[in-house]
Amino acid sequence: MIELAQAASTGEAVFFWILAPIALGGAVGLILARSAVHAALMLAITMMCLAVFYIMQAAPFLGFVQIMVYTGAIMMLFLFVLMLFGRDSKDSMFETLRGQRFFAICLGIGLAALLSAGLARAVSGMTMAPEAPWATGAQSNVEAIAEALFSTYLFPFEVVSGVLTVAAVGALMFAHVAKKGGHRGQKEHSRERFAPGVYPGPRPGPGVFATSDSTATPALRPDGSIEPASLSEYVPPRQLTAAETAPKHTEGREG
Amino acid sequence: MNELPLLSALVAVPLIGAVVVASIKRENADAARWTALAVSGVVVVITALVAFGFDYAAGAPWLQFTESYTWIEAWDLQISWGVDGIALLMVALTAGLTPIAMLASWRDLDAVKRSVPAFFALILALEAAMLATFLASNVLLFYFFFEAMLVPMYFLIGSYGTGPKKQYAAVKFFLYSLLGGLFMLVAVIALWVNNGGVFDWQTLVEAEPMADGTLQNWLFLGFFIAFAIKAPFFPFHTWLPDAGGAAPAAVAALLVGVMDKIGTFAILRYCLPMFPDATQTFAPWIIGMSVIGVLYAAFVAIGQTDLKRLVAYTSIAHFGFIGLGIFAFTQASATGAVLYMFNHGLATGLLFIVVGFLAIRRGSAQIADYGGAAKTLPLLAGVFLFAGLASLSLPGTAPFISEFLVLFGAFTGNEPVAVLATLGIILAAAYVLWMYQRTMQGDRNPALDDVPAMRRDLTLREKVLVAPLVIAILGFGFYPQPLIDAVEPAVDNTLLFISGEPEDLPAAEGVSNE
Amino acid sequence: MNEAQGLQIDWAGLAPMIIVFAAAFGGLLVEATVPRARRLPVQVALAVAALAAAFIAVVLNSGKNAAAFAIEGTGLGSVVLDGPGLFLQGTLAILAIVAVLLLAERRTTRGGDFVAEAAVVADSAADRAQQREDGATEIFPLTLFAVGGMMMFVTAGDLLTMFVALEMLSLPLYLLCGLAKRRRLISQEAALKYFLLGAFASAFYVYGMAMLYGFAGTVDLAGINRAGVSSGQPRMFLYLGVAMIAVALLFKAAAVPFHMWTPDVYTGAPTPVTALMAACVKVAAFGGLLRVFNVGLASSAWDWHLILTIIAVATMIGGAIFAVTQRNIKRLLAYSSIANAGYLLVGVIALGDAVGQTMFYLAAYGFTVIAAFAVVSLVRDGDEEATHLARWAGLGKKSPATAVVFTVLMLALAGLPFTSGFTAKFSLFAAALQADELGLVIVGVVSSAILAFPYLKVVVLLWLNEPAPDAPTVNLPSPMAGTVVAAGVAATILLGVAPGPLLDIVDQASVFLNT
Amino acid sequence: MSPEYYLILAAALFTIGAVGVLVRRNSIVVFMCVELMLNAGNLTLVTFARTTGTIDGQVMAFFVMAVAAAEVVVGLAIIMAIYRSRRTASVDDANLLKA
Amino acid sequence: MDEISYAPASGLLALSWALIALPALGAAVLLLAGRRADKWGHWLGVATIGAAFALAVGMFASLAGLDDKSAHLDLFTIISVGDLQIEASLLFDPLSAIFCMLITGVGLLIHVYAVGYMAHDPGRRKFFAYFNLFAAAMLVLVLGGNYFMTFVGWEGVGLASYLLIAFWQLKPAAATAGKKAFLTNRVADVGFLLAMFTMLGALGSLDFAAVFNGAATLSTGASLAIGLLLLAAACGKSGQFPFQTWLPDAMEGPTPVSALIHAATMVTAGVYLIARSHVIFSLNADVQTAVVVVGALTLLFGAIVGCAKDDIKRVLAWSTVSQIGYMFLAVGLGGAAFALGIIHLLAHGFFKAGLFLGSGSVMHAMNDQTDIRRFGGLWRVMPLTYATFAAGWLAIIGLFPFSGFWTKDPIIATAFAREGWQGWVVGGAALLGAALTAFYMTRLFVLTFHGPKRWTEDVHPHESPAIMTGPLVLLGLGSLAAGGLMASPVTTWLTPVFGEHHEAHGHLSHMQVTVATTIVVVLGAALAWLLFRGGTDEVPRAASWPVRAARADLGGEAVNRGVFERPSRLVAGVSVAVDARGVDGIVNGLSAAIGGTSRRLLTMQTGFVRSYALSILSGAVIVVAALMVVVVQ
Repeated sequence: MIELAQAASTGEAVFFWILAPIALGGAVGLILARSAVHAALMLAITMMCLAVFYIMQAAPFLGFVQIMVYTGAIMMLFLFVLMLFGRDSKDSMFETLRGQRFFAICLGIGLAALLSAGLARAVSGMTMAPEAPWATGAQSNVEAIAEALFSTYLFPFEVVSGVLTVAAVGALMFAHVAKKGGHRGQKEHSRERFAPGVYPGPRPGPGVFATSDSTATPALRPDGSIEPASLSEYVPPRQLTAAETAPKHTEGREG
Repeated sequence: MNELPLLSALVAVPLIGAVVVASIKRENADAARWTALAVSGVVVVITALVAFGFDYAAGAPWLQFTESYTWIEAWDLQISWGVDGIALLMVALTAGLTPIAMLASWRDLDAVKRSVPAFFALILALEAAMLATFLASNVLLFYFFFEAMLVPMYFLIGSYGTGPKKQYAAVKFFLYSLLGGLFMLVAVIALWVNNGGVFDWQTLVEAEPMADGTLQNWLFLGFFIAFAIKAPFFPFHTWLPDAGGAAPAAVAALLVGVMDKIGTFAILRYCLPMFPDATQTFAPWIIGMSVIGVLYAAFVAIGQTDLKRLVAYTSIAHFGFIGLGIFAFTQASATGAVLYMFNHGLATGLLFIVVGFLAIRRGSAQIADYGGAAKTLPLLAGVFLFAGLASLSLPGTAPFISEFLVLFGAFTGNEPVAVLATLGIILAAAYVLWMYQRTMQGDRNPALDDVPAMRRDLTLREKVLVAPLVIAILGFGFYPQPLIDAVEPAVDNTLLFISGEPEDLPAAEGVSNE
Repeated sequence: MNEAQGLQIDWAGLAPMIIVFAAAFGGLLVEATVPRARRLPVQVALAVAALAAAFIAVVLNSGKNAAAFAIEGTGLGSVVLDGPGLFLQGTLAILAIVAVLLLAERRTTRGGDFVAEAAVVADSAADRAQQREDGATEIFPLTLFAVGGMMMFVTAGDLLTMFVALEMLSLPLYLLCGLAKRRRLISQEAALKYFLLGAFASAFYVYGMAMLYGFAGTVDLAGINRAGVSSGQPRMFLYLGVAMIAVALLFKAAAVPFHMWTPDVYTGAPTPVTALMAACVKVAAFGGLLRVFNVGLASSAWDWHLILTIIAVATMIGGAIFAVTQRNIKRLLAYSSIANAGYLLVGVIALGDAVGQTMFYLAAYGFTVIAAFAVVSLVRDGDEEATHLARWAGLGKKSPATAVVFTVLMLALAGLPFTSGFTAKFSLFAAALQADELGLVIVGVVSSAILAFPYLKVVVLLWLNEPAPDAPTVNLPSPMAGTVVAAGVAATILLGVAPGPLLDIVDQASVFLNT
Repeated sequence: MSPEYYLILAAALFTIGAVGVLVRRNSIVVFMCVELMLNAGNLTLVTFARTTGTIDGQVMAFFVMAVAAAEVVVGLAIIMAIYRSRRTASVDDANLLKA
Repeated sequence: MDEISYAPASGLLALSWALIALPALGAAVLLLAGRRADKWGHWLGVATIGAAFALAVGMFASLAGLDDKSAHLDLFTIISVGDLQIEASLLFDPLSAIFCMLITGVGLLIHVYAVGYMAHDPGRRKFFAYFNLFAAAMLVLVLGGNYFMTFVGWEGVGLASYLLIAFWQLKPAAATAGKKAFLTNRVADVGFLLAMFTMLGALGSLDFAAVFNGAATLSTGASLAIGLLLLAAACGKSGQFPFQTWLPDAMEGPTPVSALIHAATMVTAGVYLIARSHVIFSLNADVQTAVVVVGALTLLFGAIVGCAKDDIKRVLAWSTVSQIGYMFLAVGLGGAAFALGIIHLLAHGFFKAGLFLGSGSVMHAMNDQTDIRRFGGLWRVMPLTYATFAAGWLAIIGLFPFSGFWTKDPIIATAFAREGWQGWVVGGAALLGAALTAFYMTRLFVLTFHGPKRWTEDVHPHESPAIMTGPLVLLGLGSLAAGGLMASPVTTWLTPVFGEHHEAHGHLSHMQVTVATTIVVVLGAALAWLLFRGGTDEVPRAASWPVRAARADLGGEAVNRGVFERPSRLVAGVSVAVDARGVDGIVNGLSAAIGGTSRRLLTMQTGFVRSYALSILSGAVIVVAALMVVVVQ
């Protein structure tokens, strides 16, 4: 029994030391990847590693849920939305908030130092409980979870349904546009498009030839002047600095 | 004892009156004026009843006409009223000055196009709150009204005031007083927490003095700062010239005449009996502050260019005398201080009202806008001079008696201080006479001839409202003994705590309308 | 099977929450079945009825002091119905009724403050078209979900239940924030900020919960408290857990330095939602804080006392100082709510001595602030709220009644006597002094004095300034918002003049179970 | 295999996630960083379930996953709505509201 | 020393309150009746003062019939606080009787005179009201049975004096003079107040009897303090050095005011006070010396300045300063000289009133001009005025057998009687003063009435109406005769007050002094006659430094400006600045600081959600760190 545990432990250690760097690498990749899609994939890698860790720690149920729900459903949802936004969109790595990155890194180091120092100090005094039945295999892991879920945590469990419902309602409200009036065919659309007073061509996209793709940044005409049609009625335009209005290479195409 | 709840009526009548007057339509300005005046008249009558029923004997209960009603049981808070001689004087002053202030601003609002009913309702509300602070025999109840009165006064200054700085003045007044009040609140809470959850003044006073000297000192400071700001004592005074300069003159008369007295009244009522040791610890400092205040404020007053601000500074100087009187701890000085509170209300009230007459005629309170005004306004000038003379404590006017007592009392305790303070008398003469000279005497300011109102001497209304003050100032100037008889027992009782013999207090009156 | 395991369910005890959640689901059904034109009255009636019923249920439960949902014999449970829990549930129900009425207001601006279809691109032709339409009625079920979550939050007996409740109350609010009809970009921005930062804070919560679990072996608050006295696990877990949980809860409570979302979200959200947040979320957040610190972390009070004191001081002073220069009434109220969070934190720090007084403060503040935001929603430039203070100048001349009401509310917030603001501050500070927190009380007093300035500035504007020729109008009568204002002002004055009954109630209801 | 390494790893992930929230501008990536923090919490929970020998940690992790799913839906809905109005997913551009 | 006690008043003497009430009533009626009283108001004023005079005479007679020569009347209690008892009490004794007669008698004459003098002034009614007010206050002063009452009257006359000096208040000079008089007196009155406090503190009472009886128990310090403080008060009221500057300025008031208040009565209140407090002053030799020094100094000071003045009323005013100096000298010398002071006071009351009224008559004739350089040769045009003025002139320079001779010579003699070198110094000063008096009075007399006419073109001098000349004649007669007639009876009359004293013998015998005085007076007068018989320059010529100094009031005004006025204004200016920038600056600065902090801190509210997250994370790190610090401890 002890040997078995030892062996298991050894195996666990091997897996841990292989996967932990990968998980960390995924996490670091998440915050370094310029493409949002790459970031999402990096996160997926980390989550997969975590799933393995769950399984290794006698939580097979959670491990599979992690793969199916988290990596499978949630990450796909992220990717789906990213695709809606356009796969090409890349984050600028240029930090606009003064000192933000510096303080973020300082705080990150500080938090990491505090946490690791604290945990390192703590784990030495940590006592391990005897292996629980669901860990030794005496009881099914799912059964144990189910028992807790449907007794102690029954009420919150039921309430989670409400949470999910709210999510559904929210998605519906923010994404669904009801159709109004009857069916409008091509004829109606083109009439509308060429009606007097309507600009028939495509509107300039916001942020064309600009450093930012915000609505607040007006589009520039080839001569550098502001395209009035790109000005929003509600968002006050950002004052452009001379450096910003000057022609420059587009990000991502340099070199 | 009297069965009628007279003291409750004293608070309730103006309060209800305020609501009634406030509900009068803006167009019926006259109805509002007369209703308000009538209400304040009723208050005068009730005050007279209280004054006649009051037992002036030396051994009489400290607080009389006591009433008590449970209010918030969770805090053991009662609405309890009671009046001693000092409070009686203050109540009389309030009741008397309010109708006069109303009459003084009878038509002043016609020019500024502000709601007349609101103005008179605010004055009545102010009266109710001020009366309540004098009558409350419960520390928290006192605090309630102490803070609540800021609201009507704030609007009276900010909304009905004059000059470009009225908003600044109103806000400054409010915040400054509020800050002081909050310090007091902390002290009140701490007192409550440390004294077994009692707010009742009588109980607190009769309790053994606090053993913890440090705590007592802090509590004293909490109360005292609130009162020193209210009074105001140097160096917490700078709100007063702004407020007094901006407020309509009649309101300024109430502000300086009555409201500021709450500060000194409360020092006598609360600080001395509840924190006798701390009072003695801080007395030298406060006396020093008072004397500096007397001289300093007088000098600042000499340098003022605005009549209302000048009068405000004279009040600060006078409050220095009151502070000196209280903290000299002699019978004469403390009695004098209380008389000073009353007499100063009469004299400075009159002075403010007369300045108001001038300001409303001329449309300005700047001294430079006057000069030789006595030529066309002989009677007004005469009353102005009279008020000024009363303010500089000329013998024969009531303030002299109080100043005499204060200085004498202080002199027996601390000669150099009294000598310094006595120099304030000279300065008082300087600022009063110079003010009079620059406005009323000398070469006539040609601009005055362009102002038709400057040719209208005192009207009948103005004469009627000025007369009682003049008579009172002269009457109490020659025969102040009734006032002294009223306040002396209460002053003696208060001083017993300082001398450390509170067991000699007269027994509390057992009657209460529970 | 449940019975076999000794699961005890006190249905009556759970009834308030069940009623509210059921009504929320019912509301969604209404959306699906009732024609659009008739949805509003049905939804409002349903919501008000459910909340009223919940309140009655709470009243019937009063005096209960047990876990409503518990494992037999342990006395532990995920829902604990003790004095504070019941009181706060009742308070939430009442405040929520008032807030729902404000949400239902559709007279001040045509169709109400809420957008009909949030999915329509802001600023597009379709968006302009829908500005004349009635707003969405899904807001009512969402509100009910949120309120249900709050009621659950204040009675949660363990950290997990609390977490679920936290999400239950937060998610609908994130959505509600983004539903303003006017200035939708700002509204959406508020929703985004609130959401991102809220999720960020949730992550801290989860991590902290994990740490406390690692420390105590349970997330039951009573269990954590016991472990605080005798646990085999290193205390470092406890501290890390306390720290992380505190971050999350203080975020919801809007304490400095976790407050920065507050002004932006309060400003951007539709005003009725702001009112809901300012009143109800404050109650819920502090209900949770009170319970966590009084029940779960009481045994480690010495450890967290210092840092919570620092945060309370920063919050009181910071909130007041920030408020001084505000020019926008909603931002001003937001910063004022931050300062008030500081005062409430004093109550939390004072622990057992101040539980009842903190709850009283919550109730008093809730009513006042909800009425204040109701007034804000009434003062309009055309169809938009006139939130810039300069636009409020001279309101006392144009609409004296509104100005009087708002003045009373401002004075109450400033803590003047005869208003609930004074009663609340007095009892809270008295309790804090009882707990020897003199320093905090003095800071609180100084903060109150500073904070009085912005309130007074508003009063100055209302009464002492001349109105601009194009001054905003006050849309009256509007029965719903009018009722809200009336209720809020009535409570403000009533609690100031006759606080006795409520003080008695909080006094009786101030003891947590399992402490 | 001592569980302490899991805890340290979780702490590292948590920190990385927190820093990511601070430095990334794309709102979806920011949100993903929050998810990373939640995952770190979950790993801690599972690890502590093992050390304390109670199942509650696993149950809680399960709850967190479920709730996180709902949160993701809500969050993405809000981000979508903003993107459609402003054509940007950058959190920095949402700064109409400020002092 | 005998126990001093005052018998209760009875009979007519119990009406002493009416003495005050009559003029007070007159004043009240005149002030309250308003313009309705314009027609008859002045006669009411005259009538009340006349009635008071009659009453005073009657009371004088009653008092003469009493054995103990005093009548004490308690009216009511003013202040009773604990041990402190202050009664409104009146004391009618020989000293107050003399003053009452003087005040009401001379007052009546001047009232009558003023009826004519003020006939064309629109404010005549008010003038008479103030006049009556003055009389009432002055009577309170002299009748007061304790220092408190005296002080009330003391301040009351100060007020009346202020009102009357500034009667033509639209003239800036008048207004300023009034204010100056009041302020200067106020400064001195602090001494009175402090003296009362000291008495109260040491003796517990302000009653004359109690104070005088207890005076022996006073410590040296206390008696010195009380004496000096009272002296300060007396100097202020009587225009003695160093408070002399207000008195000449007071001539801005109407001439009857100068005559009654600033010559005959009020300014002698200082002498009254010292005489009344003779018990205290006699206790302490240092105090006496102080009084003597003040008196001697002032009599020279006034005389010197008087020589250099060209304004008829100012010369008389400085002469008053100088003459009161003699009285101070007298009461300072103590003993028998107390009575001498009072006698000189009485005589001075007559002749100075006459002189002033005469000058008023001249001014009346000369269109209110006062510059003696523009007079001359008036004796022909206004013979009555001339004659009465001449009587006054003779009286004041003290030639045998006129008033001044009988009253001033004994003072000079007593001054020489002072022991040691002091006698020589003081006596010499008094003698020199007599010479100077003769010089400046003769100068005044000659320049006004004799010599060539130096009138401006628009004046047409004429004699004044009978209502003015009548009182002049009476006063003139009084001036000539009073001294001689009164000297001895008054001394006897005052014996109950001051006690018996034997004349002291000093360095020079009385006879020697008389001779010396007569010589110097004649010399002084002759010198003036010679110098000014032919008139004088109409524009002052450049003169040597003593003359320049005398013209500049010997620097008194400069000292006033430099030591009091300018520093006060400076302090006032500094205080205003300190109040605005310092005390209020702290208040405003605090609020500004809060606002500034607010604005600065709000820049953290950038609107960027990542900044907010940064804030949250930093908060979290702080919280974690703080909790871990606890652990490490």
